[in-house]
Amino acid sequence: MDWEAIWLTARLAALVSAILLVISLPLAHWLVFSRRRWTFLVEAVVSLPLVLPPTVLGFYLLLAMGSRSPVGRWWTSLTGQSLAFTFEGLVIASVFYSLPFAVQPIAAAFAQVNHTLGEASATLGASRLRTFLRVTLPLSMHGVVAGAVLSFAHTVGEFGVVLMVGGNLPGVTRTISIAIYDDVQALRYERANETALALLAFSLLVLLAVYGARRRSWALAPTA
Amino acid sequence: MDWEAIWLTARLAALVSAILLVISLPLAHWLVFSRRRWTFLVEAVVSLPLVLPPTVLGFYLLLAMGSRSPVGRWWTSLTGQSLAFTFEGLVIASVFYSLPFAVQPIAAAFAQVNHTLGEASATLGASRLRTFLRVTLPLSMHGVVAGAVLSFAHTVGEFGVVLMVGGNLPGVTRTISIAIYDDVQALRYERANETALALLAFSLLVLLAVYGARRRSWALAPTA
Amino acid sequence: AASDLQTALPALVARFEQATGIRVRVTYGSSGNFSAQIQNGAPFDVFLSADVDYPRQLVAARHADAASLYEYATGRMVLWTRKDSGIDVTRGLAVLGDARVRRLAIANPVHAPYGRAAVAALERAGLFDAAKPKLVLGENISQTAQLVDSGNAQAGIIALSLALGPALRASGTYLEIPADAHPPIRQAAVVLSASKNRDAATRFLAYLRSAEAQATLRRFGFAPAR
Amino acid sequence: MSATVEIRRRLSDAFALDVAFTAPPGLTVLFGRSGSGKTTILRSIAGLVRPDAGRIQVGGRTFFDAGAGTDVPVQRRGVGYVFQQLALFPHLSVRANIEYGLQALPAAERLARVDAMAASFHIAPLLERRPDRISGGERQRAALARALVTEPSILLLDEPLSALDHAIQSQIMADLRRWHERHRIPVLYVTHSHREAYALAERVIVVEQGRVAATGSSHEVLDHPAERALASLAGFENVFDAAILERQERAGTMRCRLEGTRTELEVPLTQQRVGDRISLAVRAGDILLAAQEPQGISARNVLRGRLVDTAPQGPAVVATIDAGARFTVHLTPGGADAVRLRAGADLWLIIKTYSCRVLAR
Amino acid sequence: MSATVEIRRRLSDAFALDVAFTAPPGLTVLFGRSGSGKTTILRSIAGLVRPDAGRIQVGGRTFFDAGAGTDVPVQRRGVGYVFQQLALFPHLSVRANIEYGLQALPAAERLARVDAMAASFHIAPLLERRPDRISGGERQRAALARALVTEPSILLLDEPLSALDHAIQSQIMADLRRWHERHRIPVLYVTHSHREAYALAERVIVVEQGRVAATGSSHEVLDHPAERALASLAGFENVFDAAILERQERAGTMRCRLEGTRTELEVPLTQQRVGDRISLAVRAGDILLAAQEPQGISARNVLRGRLVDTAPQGPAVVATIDAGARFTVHLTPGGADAVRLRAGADLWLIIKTYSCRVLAR
Ligand SMILES: Nc1ncnc2c1ncn2[C@@H]1O[C@H](COP(=O)(O)OP(=O)(O)OP(=O)(O)O)[C@@H](O)[C@H]1O
Ligand SMILES: Nc1ncnc2c1ncn2[C@@H]1O[C@H](COP(=O)(O)OP(=O)(O)OP(=O)(O)O)[C@@H](O)[C@H]1O
Ligand SMILES: [Mg+2]
Ligand SMILES: [Mg+2]
Repeated sequence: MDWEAIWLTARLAALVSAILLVISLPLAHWLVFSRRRWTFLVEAVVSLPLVLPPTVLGFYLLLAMGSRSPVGRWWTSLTGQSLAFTFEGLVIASVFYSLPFAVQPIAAAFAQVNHTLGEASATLGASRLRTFLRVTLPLSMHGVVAGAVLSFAHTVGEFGVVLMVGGNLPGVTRTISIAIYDDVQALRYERANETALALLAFSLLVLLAVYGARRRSWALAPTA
Repeated sequence: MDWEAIWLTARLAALVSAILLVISLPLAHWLVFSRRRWTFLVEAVVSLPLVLPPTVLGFYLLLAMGSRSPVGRWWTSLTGQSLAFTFEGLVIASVFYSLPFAVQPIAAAFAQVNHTLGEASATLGASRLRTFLRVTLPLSMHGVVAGAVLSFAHTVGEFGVVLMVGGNLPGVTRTISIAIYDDVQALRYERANETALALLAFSLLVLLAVYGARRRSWALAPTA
Repeated sequence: AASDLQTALPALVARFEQATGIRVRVTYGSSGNFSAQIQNGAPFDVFLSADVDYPRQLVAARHADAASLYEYATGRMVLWTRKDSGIDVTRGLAVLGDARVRRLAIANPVHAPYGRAAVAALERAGLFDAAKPKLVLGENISQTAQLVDSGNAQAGIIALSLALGPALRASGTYLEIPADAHPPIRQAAVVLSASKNRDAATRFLAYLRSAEAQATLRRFGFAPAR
Repeated sequence: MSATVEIRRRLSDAFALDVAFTAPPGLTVLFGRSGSGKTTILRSIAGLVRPDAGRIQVGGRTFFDAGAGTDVPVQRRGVGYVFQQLALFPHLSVRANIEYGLQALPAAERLARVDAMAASFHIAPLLERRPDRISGGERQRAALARALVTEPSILLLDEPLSALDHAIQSQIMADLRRWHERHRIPVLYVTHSHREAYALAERVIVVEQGRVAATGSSHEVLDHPAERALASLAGFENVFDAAILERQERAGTMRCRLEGTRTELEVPLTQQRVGDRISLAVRAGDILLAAQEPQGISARNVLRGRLVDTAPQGPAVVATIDAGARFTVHLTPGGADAVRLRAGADLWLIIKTYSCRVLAR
Repeated sequence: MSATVEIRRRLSDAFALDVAFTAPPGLTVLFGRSGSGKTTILRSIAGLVRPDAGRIQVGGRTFFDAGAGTDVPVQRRGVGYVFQQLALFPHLSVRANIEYGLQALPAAERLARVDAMAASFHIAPLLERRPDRISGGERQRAALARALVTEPSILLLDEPLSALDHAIQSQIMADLRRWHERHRIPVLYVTHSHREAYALAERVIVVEQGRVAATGSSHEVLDHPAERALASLAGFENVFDAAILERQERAGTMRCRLEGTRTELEVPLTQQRVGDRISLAVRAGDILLAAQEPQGISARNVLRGRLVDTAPQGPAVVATIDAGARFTVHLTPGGADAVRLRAGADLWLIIKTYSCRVLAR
């Protein structure tokens, strides 16, 4: 079993999901509650990374991070090293790629919360932030969990982008999905099966924990 | 521009999204409303395809479709040809792979609908189906749209699975994402860029249409 | 390193490490991907490509040392099928006429050297037009092998190195396609300009030239470079 | 076509429902304190709460029978239910809400029925609006129309008029009355308003802490409450403990003495015997006051008392008078002026025999 | 600390709000038909509806001023609002709901305040439950407690007692009364119940079709409604057109004749002059009936009439009597027995001067 890859993947997926939640919650909130006309445009743009094949998206990200792009040069001048082929680069690329999986279900859930409850919260002196944290968010938990699960699982399974931007460096950017891919490529089916099974088992545990917990704590709260 | 690939991709994505909706609506309904204890287990299993790298998932599907698997043999004896390398095979594989993207946001949305409305519908003589179609579904439109968009876009951008079971047959299984990938691999960057741009533009249009339409027709309906 | 090296390279690396004490980490993949990554600063030291074009392009773009460019082997190609398919590959490419061969897998000629060679071989045998409706394309040579090994395609043109590998040796039979039936699959290696371990990289390429290394490559199904 | 309900259901450690009653065709009011279990009864009949045990039959059909394992699903019970929280469909127009239960009818008849209902509930101009664009009372009327239009086999109304002003309440009560005279189905009507109970009810069922505390005609139950707690709930401000001194069978009255006082009252004759201990309830509004000892009046009870306290209640005046026992009396300002209320002043209380209710103790 | 509201707001083609009033500290009842704009007024004050024009000031603070571009956000207005639909947070326990507005306080004080509130609203045993596990009336009490506990600078109550039985209503009204005596802030209280209006209101504002139809003390407004429509809304069953015949300044009365009849009534003195056309309103419950011509009574108006019709209304009886004009009279069954109602029988109507309200026409 490739423990190095498993550990790397767990770190990557956890970090990416966390970052995605931090980005998606306010973004989804803005998309749903903003009165501006063009929010739906932003919504569409956010979903775009989805339609590109991951390897191609990875290729463009690679170009953007490379020394030929201003962003890449700026980063290199700042940190002394290219973003590509580093863990940080991988995180950024994954965040980019999985963003719609987090934003979409969360925004959908926000839109469904009875807005009178937000009004009640405001009359009780709650700031927008407090209303969000104590009313909108808990009542959208189903959607937020869906977003988190989708983006976590998707990051675990992500492959094309990681391969392209990460360069398959053991311990740095070789995630478990790449490790399995390598095994399959090398026709080492047995090892691939083993790792895939372990991955499935691990993911099943994580998912069961998430869904089980949800069932207990907030599934009973209705929404009116 | 590879029009054949574009047309193929549009057909594939539309068909897959449609099938996914047909599967996901009842499945999500069951997941949310069933009183059985183990629904969360099914929920976790449905999400599993996500964590496997697409190429690996594709590999397992390839094995399942091949002559070494009973399913594959059964299908071949039935139709005279393997599922792999056909449009149908591609559809089945994509449905498999994108299922969680449809089910998750839809289930989250269903769970958020005020259940007193379902009760009211039942007292008015509505069958479960009618309650679902006229109450639960319209009040979950945000989540259903999110699910449809995610699965459509994901099918458009899908690559690993298609690569694996498709065999890259022009007009049959060479989707646009594969076409772009091939161009990038062959270092024909310019052509790749062109196709990618066209793909982005097309997708942006589809997404704008979806989000724009949603805004007009059902964004105003609150949920209590 | 190119995917077709997956069987041979571990043995080479083990010997090299034993001899020099230098640790080598290998990443396999598509040569096209690597080429793109290297142009964008991938921190590799040596690039073992499946053809000579990618290394040449890198040299031209000053991402690799012109002096280090070395053709380390020539790929050999076989027509491969599963033993249980009942197809007799000893008949050579002519088996494509067999009705049982509904699908023939080759690597994608657009970017895989083995794919280009396979197409050339089919053309020279005058079989390409007949084969064309039966062709399915693998992304690279390993995937091509999987298409056949899984029973979805009935025959495929793959690298000899794979056919000799532990995974396929037991399950299939093959017939080598004569080297003169297609343009040679010239595989070249270079040391990358960005390498931080230039010395070790150079030594590894030097080791590849050694008789021992060349013998090992031969054992794993490669022909010597011409 | 009547409804028989005999159910038990435990809702929490603190609350269990255990009721049995029959509701004949016509209007039965469910009357009881907040939290006594009224909504739970309606929900059980509708099939939204599953009883732990018991039986529910409506018009010969068995909706539920724990013994026989019968449990007809909600949608096949054909009940009309107005929810306490209304539960209008927020995404449908008022028209589509009302039309919702009529899917089996041809479009033309649907239209006709909805328009008729909307007219009689005064919401015709709002039919194309969504529920979040109409007022609270308008929503209540829409919910009523939605339930009634389906012509159900039993009607369950959970405080259907609570958000309406008296003028509309009266109109709708009249509509309801006409409606159920036409349909003769059981109507269970939850309210806490005496006014609605009196105006509508043929029968009243009083629910207390999950049990039926009393049933009978509204006159019997609300005016002759069987229990002291119910008396104060039903609006009897004066409730006294008393003992029966004498039965006057010919006159149809009894003489009673209020306990701990020498005050005597003449009250309507009941089954109880001399010496029995009873409670007497008198509404504060039924007591007359006079500044001088009244002469030549038919009322049998004239008590001399002394004003203890007055308090305004809106334009009305609440007077507390000590006449052996303490009486609460409601007066109009005019009445208060007439008797020139001054603390300590002597006053006469005039209480008609039939204003006194006898409660068992 | 009073509130000044002067706002205009168009809600639909059919409805526009245009009101101006001042609510002093203490309780002001907003009274009006369903759909007249009461909720919209409260929402504007809370900041949930943005007026098209006008000004809202509460206790010296300007909440909104269209001219100056002031629009204080909802959460900084410090209003206490009980929503008509309650809007309890479904995912929070009753305790957490009540505590919600107290985040600035230390935990110990929060606890103390919530417990005190819960006790006075009789929901202490339910504090750990979710709102979907309590009854409708319990929910209403929780919503009240949640708004009051924050000690707001203005209290906006939208039918806060509509789902409660009379016993609890009275208790809560007493609590509210005490509460606002302590706090002396403006309380705007929407209701359609006379009972609540009388029991609570120091002032009443009557809203009709988005406009203020009358303001004043509850006595002035509800007992002396300025308009005929309001009179029937406020529960005056008898409204007659009349003309003033004579002013008796010394007695403080006027003689009037009901139009189209020869019937005369003595009514309280007003500003109007002889010959002016007025309306007269009398509550059906304020009229006494006698079977014989009454002798030696203080009431000035004794009219001879004939019974046209009686109808039971619960235990009460509604009698229609023709005494030149048609009068509606409410009787208790005892009263009905006493006058032996028979159709066609002669009867005397006794109407106290102060039971007659004079309305301008
Ligand atoms: N969002 C809205 N859009 C358009 N019209 C509305 C909207 N909300 C309310 N109305 C209309 O405005 C009028 C006043 O509504 P409002 O809710 O203020 O009435 P209300 O006096 O509170 O009535 P009720 O006693 O029935 O609650 C009603 O006729 C209603 O139909
Ligand atoms: N889902 C529930 N779980 C536990 N207890 C409940 C639940 N629903 C209601 N209760 C409790 O059961 C009792 C009866 O509730 P119910 O709603 O039937 O009362 P109600 O008579 O309708 O009162 P109201 O007049 O206030 O609406 C209450 O004490 C309430 O707290
Ligand atoms: Mg209730
Ligand atoms: Mg209102």
